[in-house]
Amino acid sequence: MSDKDIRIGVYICHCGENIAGAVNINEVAEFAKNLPDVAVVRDYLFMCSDPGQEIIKEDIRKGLVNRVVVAACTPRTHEPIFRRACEDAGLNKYYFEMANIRDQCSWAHWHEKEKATEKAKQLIAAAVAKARLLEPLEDRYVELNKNVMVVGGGIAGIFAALDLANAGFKVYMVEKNPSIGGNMAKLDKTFPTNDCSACILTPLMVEVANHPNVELITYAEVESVDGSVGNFKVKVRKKQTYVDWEKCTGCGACINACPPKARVPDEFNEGLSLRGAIYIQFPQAVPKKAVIDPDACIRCSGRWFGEEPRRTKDGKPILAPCEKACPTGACSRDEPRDPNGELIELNVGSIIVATGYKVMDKKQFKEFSDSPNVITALQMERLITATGPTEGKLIVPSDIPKYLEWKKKVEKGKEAELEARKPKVITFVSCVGSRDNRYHTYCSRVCCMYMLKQAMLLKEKYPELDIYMFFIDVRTPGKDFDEYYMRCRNLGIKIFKGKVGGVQKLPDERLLVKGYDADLGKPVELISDIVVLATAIEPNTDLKDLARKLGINVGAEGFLRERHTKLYPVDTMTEGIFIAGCAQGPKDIPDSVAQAKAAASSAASLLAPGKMKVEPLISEVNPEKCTGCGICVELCPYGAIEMVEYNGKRKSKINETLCKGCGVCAAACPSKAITLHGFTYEQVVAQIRTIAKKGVIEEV
Amino acid sequence: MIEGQEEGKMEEWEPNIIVIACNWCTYQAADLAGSLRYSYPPTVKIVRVPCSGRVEPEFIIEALINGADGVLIGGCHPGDCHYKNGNYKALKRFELLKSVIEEFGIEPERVRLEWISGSEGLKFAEVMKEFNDTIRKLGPNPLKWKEINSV
Amino acid sequence: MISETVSETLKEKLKFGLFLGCNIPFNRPDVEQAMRKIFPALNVEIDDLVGQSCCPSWGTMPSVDVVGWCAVAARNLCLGEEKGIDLMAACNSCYGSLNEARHKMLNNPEIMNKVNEILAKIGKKYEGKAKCRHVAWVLYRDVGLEKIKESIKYSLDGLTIAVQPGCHFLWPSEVYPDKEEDPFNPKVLRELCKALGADAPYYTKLIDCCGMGALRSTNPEKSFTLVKEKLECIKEEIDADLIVTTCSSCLIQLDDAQERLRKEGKISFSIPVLHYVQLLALCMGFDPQQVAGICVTPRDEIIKRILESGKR
Amino acid sequence: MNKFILAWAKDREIRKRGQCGGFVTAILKFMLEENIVDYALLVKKGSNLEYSIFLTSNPEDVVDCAGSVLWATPNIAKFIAEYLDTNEYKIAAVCRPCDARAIVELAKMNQINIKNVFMIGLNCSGTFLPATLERMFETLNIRVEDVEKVGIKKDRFVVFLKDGKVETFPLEDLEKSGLGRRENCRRCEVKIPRMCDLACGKWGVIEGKKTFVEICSDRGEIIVKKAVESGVVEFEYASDENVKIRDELENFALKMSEKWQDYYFGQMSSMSYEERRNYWFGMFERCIKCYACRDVCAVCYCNDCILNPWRLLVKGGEIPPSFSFHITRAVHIAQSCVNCGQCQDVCPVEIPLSRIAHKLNKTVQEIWGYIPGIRLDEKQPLSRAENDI
Amino acid sequence: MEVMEGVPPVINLTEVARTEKEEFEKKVSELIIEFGAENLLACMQCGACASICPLARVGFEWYNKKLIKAILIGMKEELLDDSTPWACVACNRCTEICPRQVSPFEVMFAMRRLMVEELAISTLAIEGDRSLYEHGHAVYMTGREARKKVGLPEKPPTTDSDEKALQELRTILKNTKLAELGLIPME
Repeated sequence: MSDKDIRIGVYICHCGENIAGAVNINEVAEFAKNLPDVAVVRDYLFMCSDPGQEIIKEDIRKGLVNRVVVAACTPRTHEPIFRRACEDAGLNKYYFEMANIRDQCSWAHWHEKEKATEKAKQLIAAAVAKARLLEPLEDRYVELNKNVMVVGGGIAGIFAALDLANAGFKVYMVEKNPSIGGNMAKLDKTFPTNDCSACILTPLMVEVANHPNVELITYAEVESVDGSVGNFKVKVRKKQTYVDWEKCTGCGACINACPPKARVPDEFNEGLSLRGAIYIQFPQAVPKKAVIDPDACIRCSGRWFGEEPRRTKDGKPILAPCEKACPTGACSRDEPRDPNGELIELNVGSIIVATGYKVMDKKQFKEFSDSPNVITALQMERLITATGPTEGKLIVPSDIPKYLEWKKKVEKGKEAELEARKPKVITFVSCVGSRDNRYHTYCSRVCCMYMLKQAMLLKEKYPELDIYMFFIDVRTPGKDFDEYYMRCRNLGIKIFKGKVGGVQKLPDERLLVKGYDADLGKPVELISDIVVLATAIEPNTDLKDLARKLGINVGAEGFLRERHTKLYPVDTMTEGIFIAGCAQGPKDIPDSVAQAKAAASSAASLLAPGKMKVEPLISEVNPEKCTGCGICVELCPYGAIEMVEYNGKRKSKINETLCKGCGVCAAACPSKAITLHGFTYEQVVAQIRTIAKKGVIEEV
Repeated sequence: MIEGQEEGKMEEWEPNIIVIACNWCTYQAADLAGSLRYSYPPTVKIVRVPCSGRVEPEFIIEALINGADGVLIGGCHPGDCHYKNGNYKALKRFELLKSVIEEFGIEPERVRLEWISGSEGLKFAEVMKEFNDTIRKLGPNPLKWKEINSV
Repeated sequence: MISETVSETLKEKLKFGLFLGCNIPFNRPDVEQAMRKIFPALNVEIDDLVGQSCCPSWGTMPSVDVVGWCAVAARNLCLGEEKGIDLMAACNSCYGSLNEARHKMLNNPEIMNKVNEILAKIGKKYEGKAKCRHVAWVLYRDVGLEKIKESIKYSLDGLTIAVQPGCHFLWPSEVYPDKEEDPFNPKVLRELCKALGADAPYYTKLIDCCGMGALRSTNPEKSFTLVKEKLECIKEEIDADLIVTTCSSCLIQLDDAQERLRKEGKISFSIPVLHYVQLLALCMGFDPQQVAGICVTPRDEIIKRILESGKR
Repeated sequence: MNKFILAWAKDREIRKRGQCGGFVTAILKFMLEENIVDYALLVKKGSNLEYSIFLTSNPEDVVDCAGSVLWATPNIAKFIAEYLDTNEYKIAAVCRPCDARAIVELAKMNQINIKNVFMIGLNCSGTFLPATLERMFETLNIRVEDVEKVGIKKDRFVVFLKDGKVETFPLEDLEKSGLGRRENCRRCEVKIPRMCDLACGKWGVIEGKKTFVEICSDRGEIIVKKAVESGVVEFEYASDENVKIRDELENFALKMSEKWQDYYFGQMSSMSYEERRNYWFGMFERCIKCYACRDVCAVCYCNDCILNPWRLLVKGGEIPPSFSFHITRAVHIAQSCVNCGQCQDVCPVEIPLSRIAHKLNKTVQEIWGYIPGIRLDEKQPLSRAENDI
Repeated sequence: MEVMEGVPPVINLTEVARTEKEEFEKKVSELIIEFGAENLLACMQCGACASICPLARVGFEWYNKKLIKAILIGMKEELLDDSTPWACVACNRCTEICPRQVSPFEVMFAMRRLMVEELAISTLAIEGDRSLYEHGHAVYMTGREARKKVGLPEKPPTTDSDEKALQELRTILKNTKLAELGLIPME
């Protein structure tokens, strides 16, 4: 028997039938009664219910118990509830331990009732064994830095930043592109209201850029993140723009000067057109500044930054065309520029990750042919929008080069006839890469709606167009969405339940589409001028890297994983880091905005008090036992351990605001001088021994 | 001993398996397996630790010495550790421990390290079944037998 | 009178225009006779609506032109409207066609106008007041179950009835003046049968189509597979003593097809089929020859049983 | 300065007393005299087969300790870590390879401040336990009193008698009959202690009383230079021939170790799991839990060892202790074991502890490529944080 | 009239669209809407109508759901050749349950009307109309004996016994599409 006065209360939950249906509660209760130091054993239908908690509180108040073991469901969801109950009744809440006899026992062994009962006994015995060794702990507080970093300047990032900035928090918005705006800036209209994307987005871009509490750091990426909630130390690398942004006015003179040889596919137009090596991301860019793409630049003056210009025979320097064109000298190549850009260090209390998504390239889908007239939906978006490569004129994509030539002539005041072909038939194909085990098993969620939107916009503008849409099934959940679908049907757009399995090029660049109509149960064929693939929304390529830097999780599908699908949808496993928008999973604009605002408010409510309660389940060094070998120092993932002088000797010491309680140090310490509170060596070993001995608790 | 008798005895014998699971992945996977009603042998009992990096070789030694027939450490997949890289550290300790027990004549198959993420409920159940089969084939923990015999 | 509410109808003596349709007067005149017997006895005045025509039935004008359909229907409705009374039909098709036409006219002024343009040529105008009521609803709602119970001389104690309300008794519920509380679990006909002392239990295929009408004329084989399913359900689930319908089409289909299926060896049972008005007339003691004299599936035994053991 | 030199003491007396020209003695004396170090740590021969660890600040004492003693197995590293505050004093220590490796390991663990430990390493092809040596003399019909010193020359055990005679015997034959070098020495895989500042020995010396010195560190070079400048030491650069011979001898010794490793480890590996259990548990049943193996271990350093009875793992008063005693100890030392053989030497019940520790360490070497005690800047695998799998 | 069991093995939508555009004045869907199925386009092919359709149950090819789909695609020729709409019992259960208020029944009947207009029906289908015109009754049997047997006058008080009323009815019919189409001889 232990010397201390330990009175353990064991509370067994039936969880309705969930536990009682497989575990013989009476037998388990009888067993528990005979465990050492157990003073009270009770069972109840729902231990977590109010009356259930009251049973525990009553026993504590009456002094019957001073350690609580609840045998119920998983501590991952219910430990906090019961801890609070203990606290309410006046017991240190760390005198609580849980045995998981539902999720890990009754449910898993539903058809082996006897064995489930046996296992439940052992699990309870292990919990009791641990409970005997529990120690009272006090919550601690950490000071919080009230700045927030928002990673990603798309619609989600913008809203998160604005909400926080308006609430008085300083926000650093880090965007990897030269301009904020994200994918939404590429869209023509937005469902379900069909309002112009630019019209609703650009004012917000300006607002966030001009907000006194927001600091934009565009063309920049997160390099490293250290520290933890309340005290993140972030290094952001601002990429080299090769243009002096202080001087650049965004006039665009340089863009036209950039020679044709230096043209590369324009990312903003999804590769439908070309841009120069020096470019402004798009006309409405914020900040509207030019950057030079060093990979695309052909150094046409034979000069790079910091190099002496070559000179003409009469000694005049030969300048690069962009340099020459720039009215403010922002493009000057006189000074050398560090290709690595600039490293900016930020101290923030919280981080919101809203890095968005990318759409799958059509290249991987060989079955839909390599024709330029098979395009992704995002390309279609660029094709129909007035800011797109064709100024919204609908022509087949294979004729865009013709269009651009024609436009050049017209701009130069020449007369010319545009010979581009206008499509008569457009086919939409859904679930390209989504709901497909070869690519992504998830549904990309917005494709049905944006396909309907594009079809609707097209049909309204060009009623003579024949539009065919192939869906595995149409998913238009929620308010206003099915009504939108209805509108589309009423426009006479032909909708098929069934997937397109093949698109074959015809000699005249038109496309033979092979689909299936589940309604008639027949294969169908048609000739289409354009085929639009609703390619899947997928995580950005570098999302995993970013997640690793941030120490947050990525799901099997590659998106950032939220702490809990239902209850903590914008939280991550790392406290203080929140997620919003498509980085978390495919979603539409309203959902992204809602999530962004949720993330902002989560960050705000976390930081507003200025300090935060932290569970004391962290490690502590016993300096008497510590031999100062320092293994722990290097192993600590949070740099929380340092060597300090103690009685003239070097000993390790843990910084409790940095420690997250992983226990790596405790495990590594050869003399076990480090204790991880809540999971001490003695506690874990007591559990292990008890289970190893099949429920027999060994006296120590 | 007559062969048949031994076999009969073996049939009655059920392995005793301890899983030391990290709170963020494998423990969650076990919960998920339960909530999806994937069944696995009830011989498996889980001890929760915050991170696989918390697992000390002594935990495994204690489990084996005190009679567990198999010990499985469950952690997050490489790169997914909630504590950045505790799982890598766990792996090293585990490899060392495994070679030690092997040298002393305890079948290394009695200890196993698995990366099971929180969403892999099915994998959890499958790994448990497989591990249970492995242990069943190996038979009772010889340490336990030795101790009992020596009494 | 043309009524909007029950309470209104109670104020005065009940009066309806007896809309016969085609099947009843030419094919099953015993149903007509039954109505002519029971209603006066129940103190309901009936008007012959002299000059009435086909409703028009589904295969005729409804299949050609909506306005034409409505015009023919409107002329029939006018016959009642002119006298300030509603029509009353014992044929579901008539009930459906007339009410659906009325519904179209009331909801589409364009149709109404076109119809009245046509009607004007014969000096008529339909204002949309008169409608067609179903005999079953008149009996249930206007006459009332109590009065029916009082009026019968023979009770059906111990008999099990399979009811067949028929499609146009139920849907589209939107167009009908009277509505079952739950058209998918209709009660009116069951209540009416119970008022006669019989048991009228639910069975699975109670609301299913009998397969009459266009289906039977287009493809009798397929039509009979449908009715066979229904008959078998009646036999197996409730082993009914008789089938009671409120539709002349259903009456003919269930009665005719049964005999035919039996001859072809596809079924081995025989369940007499009656229109509800016929059953009521029998219970009220009218001459079976007159009110239930025409059938293919024999009724003698059941009539005998009613008259011998049902006397109150 | 060239890495390889042949050096000797200038002082005649020292040259005479020292084994190979008295270089080591001269250097140590010089360092004390010049106050480069506070203490010199060396081994002093006693009468017959006795010896002691000798710590002195007096330069004159050094000369008394001249000459190598092959039956001396001092636990130099442990001695330094345990009794000397290397943050306070500067020490020059004479070490065999295993001592030096242990010092390096302990330095990584912050138990020795290696900045203050100047290591003069001695090449080593093995040592003898005094008891074994006694039995060997008995077998070989040699009186202990007549023995001046013993040595190993390639595959021969050499006995120098006081009367000036030299007798040699085949080492392998002796060892096969259970005599010869300590078991760990037979398996030893580091013959030249290059982790020291100076690695000294007679290998590669063709003629005359000279010491072949490999200068392994900058400070080693400085000391030698100073000693030469001060006229304490004289030297010549080693010729290619010298170096070649030394390499050959080292390789020969390593080959011999390889053979012994194959022999011992092969034996262990060839056992089935059951045989291993029976073997080791049989051994462990003898254990009287005297803790000598732990106490003597050169790479153990905890203040409060978890094998202490109050640390929960091992029950007090239980003999033999639970196997977890041995398994835990093995886990704790496996990555750092330098195969010094101390544990096995001290075990009163003769459990071949060093054999299993060394074998386990070989596994660590295989998995992580980590050889303990070689490079100061290379952390032990379990102390490294990088994400390598 | 033969019931056409089946649809072409592959439906060539381009050909269907071309035929619809080039060979007909109006789209089938437009016609069907004109003929009374106003909510045709709202159909989302959920199939509820087919689940309770007697025609689908007994194996007709172009039951309500499929008929609507074919119309939406623009198939016309295939549909005109088929008799399914004429088998519709007009039970209207589909109308009751259609979530989009398409009234598949109305589509069926609009299809009948289209077929009538295209004269793509057999003479049998117009027998009813002829009878209606001639007697005022679609179903007209002499049946006098039966009426007498049950004690009723030989002729019911309908157009059958009322020449003036019959003439009224004929006047009405002459002013409908029935006359325009010339389906039946009218004096």
